Amino acid sequence: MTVTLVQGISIALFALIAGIDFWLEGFYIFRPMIVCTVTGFLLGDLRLGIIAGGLTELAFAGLTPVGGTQPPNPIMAGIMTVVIAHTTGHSPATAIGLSLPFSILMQYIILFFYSIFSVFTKKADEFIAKGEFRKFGMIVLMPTVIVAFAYAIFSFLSVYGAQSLMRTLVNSMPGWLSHGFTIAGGILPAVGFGLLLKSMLKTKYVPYLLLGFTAACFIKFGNLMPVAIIGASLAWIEYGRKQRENKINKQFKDIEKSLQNSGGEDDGI
Amino acid sequence: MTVTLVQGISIALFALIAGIDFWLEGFYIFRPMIVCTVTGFLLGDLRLGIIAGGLTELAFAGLTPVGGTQPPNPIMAGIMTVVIAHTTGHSPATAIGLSLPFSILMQYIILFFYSIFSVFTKKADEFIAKGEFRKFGMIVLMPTVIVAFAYAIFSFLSVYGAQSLMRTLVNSMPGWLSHGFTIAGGILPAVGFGLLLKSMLKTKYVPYLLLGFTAACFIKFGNLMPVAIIGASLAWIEYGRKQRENKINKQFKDIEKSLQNSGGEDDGI
Amino acid sequence: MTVTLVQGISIALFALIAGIDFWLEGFYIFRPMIVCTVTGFLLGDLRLGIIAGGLTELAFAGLTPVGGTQPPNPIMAGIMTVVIAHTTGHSPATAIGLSLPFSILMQYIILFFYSIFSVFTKKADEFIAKGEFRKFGMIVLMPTVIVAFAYAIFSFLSVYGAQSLMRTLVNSMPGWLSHGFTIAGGILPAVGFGLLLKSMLKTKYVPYLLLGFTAACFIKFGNLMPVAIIGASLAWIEYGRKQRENKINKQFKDIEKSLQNSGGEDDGI
Amino acid sequence: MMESNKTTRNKLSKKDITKLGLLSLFNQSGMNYQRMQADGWTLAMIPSLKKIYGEDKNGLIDALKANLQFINTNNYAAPLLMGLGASLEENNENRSTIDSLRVALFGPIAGIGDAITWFTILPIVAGITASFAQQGSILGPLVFFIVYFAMFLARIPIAHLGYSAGTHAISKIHENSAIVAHAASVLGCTVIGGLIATYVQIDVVTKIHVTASHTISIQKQFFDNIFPNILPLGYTFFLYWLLKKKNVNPVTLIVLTFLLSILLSWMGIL
Amino acid sequence: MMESNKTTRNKLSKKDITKLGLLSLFNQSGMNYQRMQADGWTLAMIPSLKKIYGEDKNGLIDALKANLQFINTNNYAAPLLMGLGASLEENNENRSTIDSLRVALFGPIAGIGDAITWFTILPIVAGITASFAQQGSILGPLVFFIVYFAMFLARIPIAHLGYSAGTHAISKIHENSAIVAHAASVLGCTVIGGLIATYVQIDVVTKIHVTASHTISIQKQFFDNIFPNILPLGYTFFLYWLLKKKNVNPVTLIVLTFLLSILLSWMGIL
Amino acid sequence: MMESNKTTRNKLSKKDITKLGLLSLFNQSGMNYQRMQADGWTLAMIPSLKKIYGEDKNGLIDALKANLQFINTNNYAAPLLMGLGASLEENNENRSTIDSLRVALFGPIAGIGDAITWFTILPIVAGITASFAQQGSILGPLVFFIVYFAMFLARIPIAHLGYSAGTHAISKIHENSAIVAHAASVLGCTVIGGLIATYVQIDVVTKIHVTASHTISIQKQFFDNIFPNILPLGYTFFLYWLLKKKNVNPVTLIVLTFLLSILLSWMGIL
Ligand SMILES: OC[C@H]1O[C@H](O)[C@@H](O)[C@@H](O)[C@@H]1O
Ligand SMILES: OC[C@H]1O[C@H](O)[C@@H](O)[C@@H](O)[C@@H]1O
Ligand SMILES: OC[C@H]1O[C@H](O)[C@@H](O)[C@@H](O)[C@@H]1O
Repeated sequence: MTVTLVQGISIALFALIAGIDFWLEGFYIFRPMIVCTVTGFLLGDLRLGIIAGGLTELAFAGLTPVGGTQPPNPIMAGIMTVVIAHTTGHSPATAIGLSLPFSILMQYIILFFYSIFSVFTKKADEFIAKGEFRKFGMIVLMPTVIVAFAYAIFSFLSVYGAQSLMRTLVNSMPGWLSHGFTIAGGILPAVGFGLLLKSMLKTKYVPYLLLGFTAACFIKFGNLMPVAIIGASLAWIEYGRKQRENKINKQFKDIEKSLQNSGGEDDGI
Repeated sequence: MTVTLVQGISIALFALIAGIDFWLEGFYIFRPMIVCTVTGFLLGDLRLGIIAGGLTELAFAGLTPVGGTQPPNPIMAGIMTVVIAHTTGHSPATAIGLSLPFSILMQYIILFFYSIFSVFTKKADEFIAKGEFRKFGMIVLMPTVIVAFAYAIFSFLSVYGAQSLMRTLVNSMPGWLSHGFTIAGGILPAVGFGLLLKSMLKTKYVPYLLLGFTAACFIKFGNLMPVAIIGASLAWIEYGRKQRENKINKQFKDIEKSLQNSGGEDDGI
Repeated sequence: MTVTLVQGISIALFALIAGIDFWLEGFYIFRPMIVCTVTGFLLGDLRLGIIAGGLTELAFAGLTPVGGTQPPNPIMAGIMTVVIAHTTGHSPATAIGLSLPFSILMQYIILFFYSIFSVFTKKADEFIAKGEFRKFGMIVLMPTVIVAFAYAIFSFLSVYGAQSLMRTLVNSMPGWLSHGFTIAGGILPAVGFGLLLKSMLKTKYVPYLLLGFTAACFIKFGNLMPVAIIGASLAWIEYGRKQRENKINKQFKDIEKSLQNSGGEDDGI
Repeated sequence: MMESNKTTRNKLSKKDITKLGLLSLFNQSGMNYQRMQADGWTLAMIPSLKKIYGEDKNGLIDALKANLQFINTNNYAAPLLMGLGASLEENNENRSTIDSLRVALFGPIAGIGDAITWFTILPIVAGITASFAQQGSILGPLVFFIVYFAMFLARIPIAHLGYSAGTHAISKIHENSAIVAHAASVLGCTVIGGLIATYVQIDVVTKIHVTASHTISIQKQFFDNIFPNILPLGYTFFLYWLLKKKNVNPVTLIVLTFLLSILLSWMGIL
Repeated sequence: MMESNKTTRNKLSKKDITKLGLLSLFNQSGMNYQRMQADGWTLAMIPSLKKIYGEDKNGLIDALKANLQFINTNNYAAPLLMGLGASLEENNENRSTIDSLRVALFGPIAGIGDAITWFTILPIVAGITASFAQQGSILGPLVFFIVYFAMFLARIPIAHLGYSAGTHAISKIHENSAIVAHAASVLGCTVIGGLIATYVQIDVVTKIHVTASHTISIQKQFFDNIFPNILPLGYTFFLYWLLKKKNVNPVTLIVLTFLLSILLSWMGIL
Repeated sequence: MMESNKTTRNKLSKKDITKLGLLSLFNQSGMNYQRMQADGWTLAMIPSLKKIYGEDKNGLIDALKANLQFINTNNYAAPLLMGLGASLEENNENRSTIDSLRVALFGPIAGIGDAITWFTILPIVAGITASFAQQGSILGPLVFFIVYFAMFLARIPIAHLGYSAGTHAISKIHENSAIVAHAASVLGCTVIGGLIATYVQIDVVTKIHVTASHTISIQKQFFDNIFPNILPLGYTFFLYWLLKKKNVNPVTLIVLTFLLSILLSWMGIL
């Protein structure tokens, strides 16, 4: 199936909005879960969009912009996964893999913006110093506008412009290659989880990881709520425990203080 | 099926005994588990009695007389559940609902007794003052006797006297109404559990509630022993932990004391 | 099936090696898991050996030589379980039971050795005093050599010498008797676990035992890894907790010390 | 000031305490709103006090009068307090010590007793035996009866415990009781969680007709997909909230539940 | 020394704080590598500061200049800090106190905020809604959207919290935040464990041909016999190790995973 | 007083310690009831001590004599103590310090070692590999062998650990050992609970004939209804009680189990 011009434009418009949202981290409609669903809807295949949304969301679960870094772009990944699956008939799992180049390219574009937007800061300082608040507001919002248009243009080119090239490329892939992409799509979440662990996992949390893993292995249920509830219960118990420990530590500190006072300057006697 | 005069009398006699037992909280044969079973046996349908016993016991699990309050009466609920199921052919779950008016009526009778039995106390004081211990004993036991007869009469009237009326009433119920009673019977335990939670649940116990709930949802087993064992294990671990915490708190207090002593009145030097 | 002379000798040779290993507690090839497998291999029935290895290993799991005691001998149990199952066609579970007399006999032989080997110590002292280290080495290794030959001889007699007697005996057993042995084989691990509990179980560990038991009852899986992982997670959490408790206890001790110092000899004032 | 009597007090035998434990059964025989269990309590104490005071009839009457004061405690805790009281009388403690101890203890001990007997043992025993009973097995009521017969017999050792505990142990009881109550709450809440999942039954029967041939079951495709038994849990918490925060009367909730059930049945939802 | 101004400072209304919370949306609008969120942050603060300083235009400009310093914090924590800052300005605290507090807090609070929002809420919401979505149910994106819409609205109460917290609460926030972060980590790690088991899929298709008719499946007869999902767990830990100890770039790992997948697909192993 | 020798002591190389770890294999070669492992222990120490004392043959003989005293410790703990002893000799510590340390440590360290090796590692490894073996898979004995071969090799790093630990670490070892033992017990008891459920098999075959056509299976309808594997748990606890409280000999229990099994088989109950 092909993407019509109208579809291409409407996707580009959505990319513009989602792009602003990602830039501001406002409503999280930039996450693949939403991006895929909307893209699917715009292409007339809502169900495909939703399913791809589930898969891609997980594949990107740990790929976060924490600390001002930039992960592979979730918007382009979401859009292109659905577009590729829709136009080439491949499964979403395979399509995730094929969408990645677009995602990484967009990541670099944003990184480039981060650097050049520094040029606005000098002007901003001046406007503030002069008390010209409206002009200050406009120059501060400028980066958002630029980013928005970048999303619109890049996604329009990717979705509409490159589609025949894309189709030829994808259709000429041998079986083992597309199977390889499918497999990669299934393994990809491991990268995200690895990243999550990198920032969360201390030695003392390993047992909880193992408990959650084991629970999920043996509780047969369609979603992760059971594991989340077990985790929440354990967290709750730990919360109470830590509070009591903190109280103990505070008591120790109080005692130490009064020990120092009574030992050092016993002027009351 | 109808209840014969002999059955009516024997149920009334059992109600008398169970009534005394509930008044004294002695052997817990006043709980629906036993009441239903015995009533079923007396009506010649032991199996029905046992099944109804299980259902009704749970529906009344949290309805306890704690703190001198009176819950809906478990004896009348037990008797009437079985009698109604037996005579009208409805399922025990529906019958629980229909037995409730009798149960609540008896609750109010007992509450009334609690109030008027205060009149005996003055006489009791006098007998003690005079050292007439036998007479004291009799007047103290008087309430028990009165209560016992109240149970016998009320249950005889409900079981034997009102049965044709009852049958007509029940049989004329439309389908959705009796289905409604069945549903209510299934939801009723929630009231009891809500009451139990009211007196037990503090924020810090919520995780245990959730763990028990989750465990019961996913462990497929005919009874609650697995959950009880998990709960007992957690309780056991907590017991040890609290003991150590208590020890720590005691140590803090000891230190505080010796701090105060040494700081305040250092008369040993 | 019969055991050939060559098989008898090769099993005896293996018993010699495994005997040394048990004496030194070196590579744990003396455990039934290995002994059964090797014996099965030597008899041309590897599969039987492996299966019997699993069963016998568990039956002997708690029967350890801790503290210099001697358990029923695992080597003879391993060898004879496989040999009996092989020659009489009984199941390994039954054969475990029938192998036990050999195992216990060997246990007593080792106990006897423990006693008489004391005679070497005097000579050993002399060699050291004179600085004759080579001779000292030889006399210290003497017990190992004696033990090794005892294993070889005892196992050869049991495996090859006594086999027709054994077969007659076993084949004349009535059904209930061999069924009884099978049952005993299934219950036997309880003895080992009882022994393990004797040395490990304190009141405070009972909840973990119960949790492990319950988990194994309801997690349907071919091995105990899930239980081991749950246990390891709990152990890990406890480890962290105990460390913090130790820290607290240390802080108390420090405070006590400084209290004693400041209270006892307040020479700074 | 009571020195004169001190020599006349008699000791109770083991048998006497056993009898006291059994007599504690009558603790609620004279129950009324004015002074709750006081009359039945005193009735149970008479034989022990008679023996202790022996010839000293005035002392006996004074002691009994003191016992006839308001009291309301858990029925399995009563023998504990009775045994304790008897030991104090025997040792000729101050009248006021004995009385104030009884008054100070009956409340807290009722709390612990209720937590253990009404809120932990009963739901667990009920939950487990009901699972037998619902299959029609006589094991259900049988086990139930045996447990509570044993509970009745437990009054004897409990009385002995109270008697031997004496005054010294009181602070100890108090200290450990908090821990025991904590552990009991952990067990109790876990089990209640299980009970909610198992015994509260709410099944939505409504189906949404997407197309002529395709229907979606609200229960199976929605609620069961989120979490099993989520409605029972939700409704129980709703009732809990009404009971705890809105102080609604339980009977009101029972009636509410019935009306709601009938309404939803009529509407074809449940 | 600033006594002269003290009387001129105006109080913010509840509505002002609500507006501040909503404006915090623009925190990242001017994002750049030089001073990160500083420009957007200042933009969001303008209306509040304008009102506070009223006629005192020089004071206002000074305050805004001070806000234009490097800052990079979690976007749901930003309204907290903004509210806090506003309350300090209102109370005419020292310029240096206000500035140093903002600098001291944005880092730690970013840590806690990231732990809760990026590392706990996101994976859980993603995991649960993805399980709906993968069955093609619109519930997936719907619930996802609702959660994050609520998260957006949460900026308002968070701003109020920061405003009412004032200076006093800061040590308190710091103290409790460690506990909250600990609990969040426990929850997060448990869920990630579950996610690994559920969403990372590695299935070895290789079969070993023992005899002509008898084959052994590596996956079913070997890996699944040891522990279910052992390969996903192993591979995730391998990546974790590369990320943590070898400081490998995530994009490198993505590429690596792809190359490996394609290679193993070509070899017929996966 | 030993100042004269101090200069003559030689240092051990890494290789020497590795050799010491391997030689610890001979720790039990001369086992006997009189002084247990003393002779084998000394045999293993000879090469190290020879090198340390070099020319000083009298010193060497004195040291060896001191080593020939009663000792009985866990075989994986032995290299730790040997390494420790070697480092002390090397540093020319007092004879009595060295000897008393060895005596003071071998007992406690045996306890920890036994808890970890005999009571935790063995049952877990046995339990897991047996589950493979019982399906006839060679993985069972193979994994078992590999684990214990690794355990043998672990003697080398253990010896190095003891050597580098020196005296200072002793209090540290003692402190942490209690925690390690505690954690090991938690793991061990959990696994043993699982082992009981999995590997002790008691199945009552008796059926009660209620009517001609209707029979009740004691196992399925009674025991399995109460709790799965309740008989194995009960019997194990019964044996535990006999072992712990009645000090019954294990061999007696084995014989008892056999007699009981045969009796119950004959009666048609099991
Ligand atoms: O780490 C703090 C902060 O850094 C950046 O500003 C953004 O990526 C935020 O999402 C993140 O919370
Ligand atoms: O609450 C204490 C106590 O109050 C009442 O006397 C009775 O309902 C008892 O069952 C209860 O234990
Ligand atoms: O108990 C310490 C120790 O005792 C004996 O020497 C042997 O059985 C060892 O296996 C054991 O570790």
